[in-house]
Amino acid sequence: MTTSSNSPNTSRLSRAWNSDLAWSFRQTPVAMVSAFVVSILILGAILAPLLAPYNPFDPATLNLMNGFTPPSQPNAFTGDVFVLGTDDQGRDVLSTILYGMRISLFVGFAAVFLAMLLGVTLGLMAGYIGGWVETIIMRIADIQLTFPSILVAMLIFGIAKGVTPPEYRDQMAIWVLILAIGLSDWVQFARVVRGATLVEKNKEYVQAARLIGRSQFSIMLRHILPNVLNPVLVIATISLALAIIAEATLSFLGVGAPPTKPSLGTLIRIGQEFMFSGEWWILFFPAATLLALALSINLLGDWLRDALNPRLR
Amino acid sequence: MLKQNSKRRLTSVLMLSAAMVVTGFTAAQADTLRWARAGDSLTLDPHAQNEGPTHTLAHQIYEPLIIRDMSGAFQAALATDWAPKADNPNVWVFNLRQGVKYHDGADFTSEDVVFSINRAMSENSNMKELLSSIKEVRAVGDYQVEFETNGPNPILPSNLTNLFMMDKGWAEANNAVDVQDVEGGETTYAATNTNGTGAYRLVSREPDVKTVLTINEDYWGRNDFPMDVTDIVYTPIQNAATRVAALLSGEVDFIQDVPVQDLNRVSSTDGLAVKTAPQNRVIFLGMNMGAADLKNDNVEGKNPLADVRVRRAMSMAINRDAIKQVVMRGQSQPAGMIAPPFVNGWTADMDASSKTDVAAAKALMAEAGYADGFSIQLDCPNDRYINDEAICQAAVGMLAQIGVQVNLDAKPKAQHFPLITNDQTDFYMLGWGVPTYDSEYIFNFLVHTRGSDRGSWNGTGFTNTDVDAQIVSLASETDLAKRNATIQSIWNVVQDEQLYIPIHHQVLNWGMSEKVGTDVSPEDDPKFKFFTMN
Amino acid sequence: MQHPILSVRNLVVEIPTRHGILRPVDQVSYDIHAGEILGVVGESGAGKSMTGNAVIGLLDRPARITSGEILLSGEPIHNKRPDELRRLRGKTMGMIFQDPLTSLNPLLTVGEQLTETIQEHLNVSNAEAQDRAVAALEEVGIPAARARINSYPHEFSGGMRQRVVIALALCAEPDLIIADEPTTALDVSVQAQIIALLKRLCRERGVAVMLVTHDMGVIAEAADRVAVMYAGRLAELGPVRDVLTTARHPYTSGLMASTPLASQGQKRLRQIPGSMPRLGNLPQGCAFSPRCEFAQDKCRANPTPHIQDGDGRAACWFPLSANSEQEVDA
Amino acid sequence: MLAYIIRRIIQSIIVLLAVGFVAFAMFNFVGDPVDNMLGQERTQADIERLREQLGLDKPFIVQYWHFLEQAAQGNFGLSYRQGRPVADIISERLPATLELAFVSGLLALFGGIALGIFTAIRRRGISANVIMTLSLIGVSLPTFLIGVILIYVFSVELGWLPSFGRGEVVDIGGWSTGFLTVSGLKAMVLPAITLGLYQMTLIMRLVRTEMLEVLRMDYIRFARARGLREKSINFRHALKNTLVPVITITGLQLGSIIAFAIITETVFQWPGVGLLFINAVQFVDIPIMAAYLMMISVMFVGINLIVDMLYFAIDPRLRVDRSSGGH
Repeated sequence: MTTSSNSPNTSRLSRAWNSDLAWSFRQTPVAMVSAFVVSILILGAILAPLLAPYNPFDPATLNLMNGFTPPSQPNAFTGDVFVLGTDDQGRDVLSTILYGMRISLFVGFAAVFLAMLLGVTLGLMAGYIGGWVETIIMRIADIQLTFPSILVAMLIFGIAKGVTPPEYRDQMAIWVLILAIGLSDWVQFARVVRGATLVEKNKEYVQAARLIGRSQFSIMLRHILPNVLNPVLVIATISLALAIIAEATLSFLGVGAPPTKPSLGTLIRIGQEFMFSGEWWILFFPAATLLALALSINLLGDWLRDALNPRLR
Repeated sequence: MLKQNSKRRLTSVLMLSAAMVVTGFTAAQADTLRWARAGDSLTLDPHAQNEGPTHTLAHQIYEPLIIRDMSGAFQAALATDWAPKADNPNVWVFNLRQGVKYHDGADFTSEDVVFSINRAMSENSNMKELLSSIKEVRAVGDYQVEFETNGPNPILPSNLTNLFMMDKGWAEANNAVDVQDVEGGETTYAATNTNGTGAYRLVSREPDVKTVLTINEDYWGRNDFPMDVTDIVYTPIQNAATRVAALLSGEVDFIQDVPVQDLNRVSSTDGLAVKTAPQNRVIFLGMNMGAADLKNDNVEGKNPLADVRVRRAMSMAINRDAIKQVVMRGQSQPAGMIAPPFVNGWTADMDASSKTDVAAAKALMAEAGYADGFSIQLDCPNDRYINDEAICQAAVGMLAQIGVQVNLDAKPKAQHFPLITNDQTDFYMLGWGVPTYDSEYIFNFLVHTRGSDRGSWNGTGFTNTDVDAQIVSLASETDLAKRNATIQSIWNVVQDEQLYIPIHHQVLNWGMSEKVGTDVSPEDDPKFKFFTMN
Repeated sequence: MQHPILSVRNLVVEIPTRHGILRPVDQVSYDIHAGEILGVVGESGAGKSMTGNAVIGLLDRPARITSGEILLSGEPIHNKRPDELRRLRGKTMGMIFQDPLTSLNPLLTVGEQLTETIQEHLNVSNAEAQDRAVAALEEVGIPAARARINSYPHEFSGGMRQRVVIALALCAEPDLIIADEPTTALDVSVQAQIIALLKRLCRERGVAVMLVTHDMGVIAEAADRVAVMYAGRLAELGPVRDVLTTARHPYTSGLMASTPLASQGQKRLRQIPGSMPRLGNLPQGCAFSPRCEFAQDKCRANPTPHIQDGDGRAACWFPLSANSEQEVDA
Repeated sequence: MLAYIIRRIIQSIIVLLAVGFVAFAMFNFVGDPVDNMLGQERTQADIERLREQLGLDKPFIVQYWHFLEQAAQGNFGLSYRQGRPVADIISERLPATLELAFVSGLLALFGGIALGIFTAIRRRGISANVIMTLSLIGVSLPTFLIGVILIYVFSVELGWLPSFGRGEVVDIGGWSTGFLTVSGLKAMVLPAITLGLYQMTLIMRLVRTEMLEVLRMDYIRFARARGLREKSINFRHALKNTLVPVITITGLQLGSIIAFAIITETVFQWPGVGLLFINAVQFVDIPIMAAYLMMISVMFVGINLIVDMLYFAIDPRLRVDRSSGGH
């Protein structure tokens, strides 16, 4: 071993760089391109306030007369030019996409996080504790699976809308989306984690940890959890793409983000109304962004699944 | 019942497939009109629902005493002439058309009129509000009827244009005397079967799917109207894009509710045309000025909308021309009052009174003590009016210019309208059509203090006993000049108080194959006997 | 003269990896004759199974044969096209895997699995295939074979399953059987039965058997000759009696010493210090040199010569013998 | 076995009751049906009267109980919107949805399994990788957009296929079918693709993963070692084992086709129960909504049960385990 790689600073980095995962990554152009696209888009979303030429969420800055400006052409009335054109409200499409992506990604990440939290916790409990805990959890999972996610989301949306005080309704939509998508998605995490836990818990090291008197919680956390993370990571990636699409689908059914603070899905829902009328950019750019985002995440998930599964290599 | 249904369906299928064989799939037979609009008729019972698409379908099958033609003018239908009785202003006399037969062959007589009006006035009828002034309907011989009202009612004829005549004998024979009651426990015969005097008879109907009509060869007006359309296939298509696609691809010949953004596409497509006319409907925003404090604003302890200067400033912030240009693609008529131009009481001056002046609006806001603005929630439907949600969104941006921060809550009409009638909204969008073509109708619902029988749609909390008295007096005032003066004085109050923020009058757009010839009726109700087909 | 059933000559199997090319099988040569059981022994990772897989043509990619020859009854098969090789599998050479439960398709009855194999290789009618399948099961000692032919694998016990696996490997009457750890997954009592069965079949049918195992006890019990593998190379090759009693390679000797069965005479088991090097990290000279108590500079510098059948038993610069210590020189 | 089925049925009933409970809690928030049922000219008194008549003034739990009482007698009430018995309306609309779901399901199942096998066997081939990537596009765009794009391309621009409706249907004993007319079949194409694409992708990927997993199994190696043909290995040995886990997920996927039909039916004006439901939501037609949700639950529970039975039929191990396991 060289001395440089032993110094604590570089060793972790270089170990990460030299790890099998990173190696497989460097060997897979699709993964690299996807990761590049995803990072660009996520970065664009995070930095939207800095990057976007306008703030489409601030109604005071909008000029309705700028509506339907084609990309990179001056508006007939105001003479303003927008790189990707404007939508029906005169919002800059580029800015709206950047800000909309923030919402879509936030909903996606938060929903997946919620699903993961629920699924991993319940899956660990079901697998490790077993008995009636397992029965109840897995029964609930079955019930959840029997009910189509889209209807679950609509039900949750309906109820949440009713119980939230009107002054919070504006922000509510996003949280309800997260809740709805997250709640309809936890089952697959729970199933995978339970399965893996059942395998792991009979292994020697877990038995040993139990013998030396570690608490159940710490055994689950320290010993079993790291071993089930790989499949969880893969499911999480795919779920992220699904969640972003689910948000778009729900917005078509009128239970998505509000049009004043549109997500990518809401933008597409609005944009498709202008499909026949020639204002293609209102639909095209958000749809292309969504496609790029979801496709890249899916491709990354595919690669991750293959790369993390040593038997497949 | 089931057997009968399926039999009828089978017949229609056979008939249609015969037609298909002759004509092929896309090229329609010259006289079959394939018609699509967003919604379907709710019921075939002509008195059960007072609602546009329901009336439109009923107009093809049934007839009232008087109809409005495609330009909105009165035209004799089952009545040939009508006038108030010379010696008694409380009585209208209608002479009936003779020799008219129902689809089943029965004769149309004064007995049917009495039956139909009484049926429409019965408990379960949805039309009874229009007839509330009627005391009694009497048959005078076989072909004359007298309507006695509680007081003089100069506008009675305009209340009868959607009141369809049913055959008494048919209704009695089929246990359909009572109007279909939504909670009645059983569906009535008249809700799924028809027997009218109209130009078309029902062939088959699957609600929300397809309704097929065919020409009534025995129609009394067979030679008075073009009647080029011999068969009608009516399909509701909710999704706007799909509806337009159906027209563009030649699968339908005639659609109502063309989205404004697609007008160009339709009119520039070979063989298609768009026809446009102002609609009898005005779109406006209502403000709850009556509440002591608003529910969803950031001003504590007082109601900014109670100050007329704030209401005026908000109206001045709205750029109606921009909404027309961009949101409506030119397909609207900016409004200065909440009466469509067809309505008695409308004046060009008042309708042009809306001015956009952000600077002046800001000054007014400052004068009222809201230089920094305030925040408020706007409730808006998203499935009721043309581009309703987009209009609200545009208003949000415009009001932001004068410091009014608006949270937009757009929702389906089923959730939106109860907010207005239950006093649960501070700021809302509403559209209003005036079937009677008279201001009284507007005042009754939108201006009169909210009470048990008037002001049910007045969500502004506005109350003024003088105005209320004036509104009530309109119902019985027979001196038209005096009545019109009262109407003007009421309008003056409405305008001065800036009771509502008028946005625009809707414009109707019908998309159709070039072979279809028709005017666009301001009520959005095509009557196909007037249509020509080339 | 009669060709050996299997003849492996200088076989090299390589796996390209990002760390370079690995050689899990390096210049391995041996013969197996009809009716003979060759035990192939070594630690896991020594290349035993890989050799077996290479012979039968089931190397998992990216592993591949890069040089050397494999002759089946004198005919080269290492360069045959996949389809030709497939025809040979089952028909002239069969293979038995370690775990009898996972070796059998759980969704097909043993009869279905037997008849499909028989019909793949022998041109017989359904009825005859059925009869042969029953006969195959009977031959491996399944009681009531005709009744059990419609049973699913999970309905058999572990030992019975392995008998079914053997019946499957033998049902098309091959000349060579590669048995890859056939007893490892079984109970000790069953192990002996399976070994006895293999020996019997080998003798009665004259089949050549390559018995891959890490268990010296099994070797001692079953094999006629034994090949010891270490880090992909052949360490020692010879008749089982000789190798067990007088190991020439220090590794073989160490292996014996660490096995209970073979070290009965000794007071306690000895361990070989250290562990087998990873293939990507082989020492320069003799692969065993870092662990070898007799290693000299020569061992560390020069790779050992590769052994062939018949010419020298051990790949070692300083083979052990009765007087081996004297050979150490300066 | 019988005990197992009975247990499942009891569980299903609990699920149904729970679904109904949640559904009725929700109806209060969808809107007020009364407003739609009365015209523009209604008075406050009319509203009160109708609310009372419909029982809407009672707490939802009472409404739910009333619904259950009636439903137990096979009476789902009258649709607020159409004034006809809910059971009639749903049975009229159901064939459209079931036919669409059937065709989409077949498409998803056979397309998914075929492509899944192909991409698993040719794991390293270019065409398989292209298919894998393309398939992701199917799940990377929302269904409604795919539908609208299909309409735009195939109806508006090319004029090949109808954009809405079912075409001509033929009534056979109360079941209206679009399978017997050319226009009915043509009308089926775009909605079926729209609805089936997403599920097909999921099934394809699932089959591929499972198949790759199975192809690494010892019994596949053993089958190879016995010289069986690749065809027999892939289709006789690998596919059957692949299908065991695939069936569970696929069953549920096919079930969600009926739910996702809501979107497809809206886009294509397909006169099925999904469109009926969306109409009902807009109109707050509570009897229709309640019946629809109940029907979907029953269907799902039924599909689940069938899937379990299939599992049973396909995997001999379970037969023994379950019957001897004393469940």
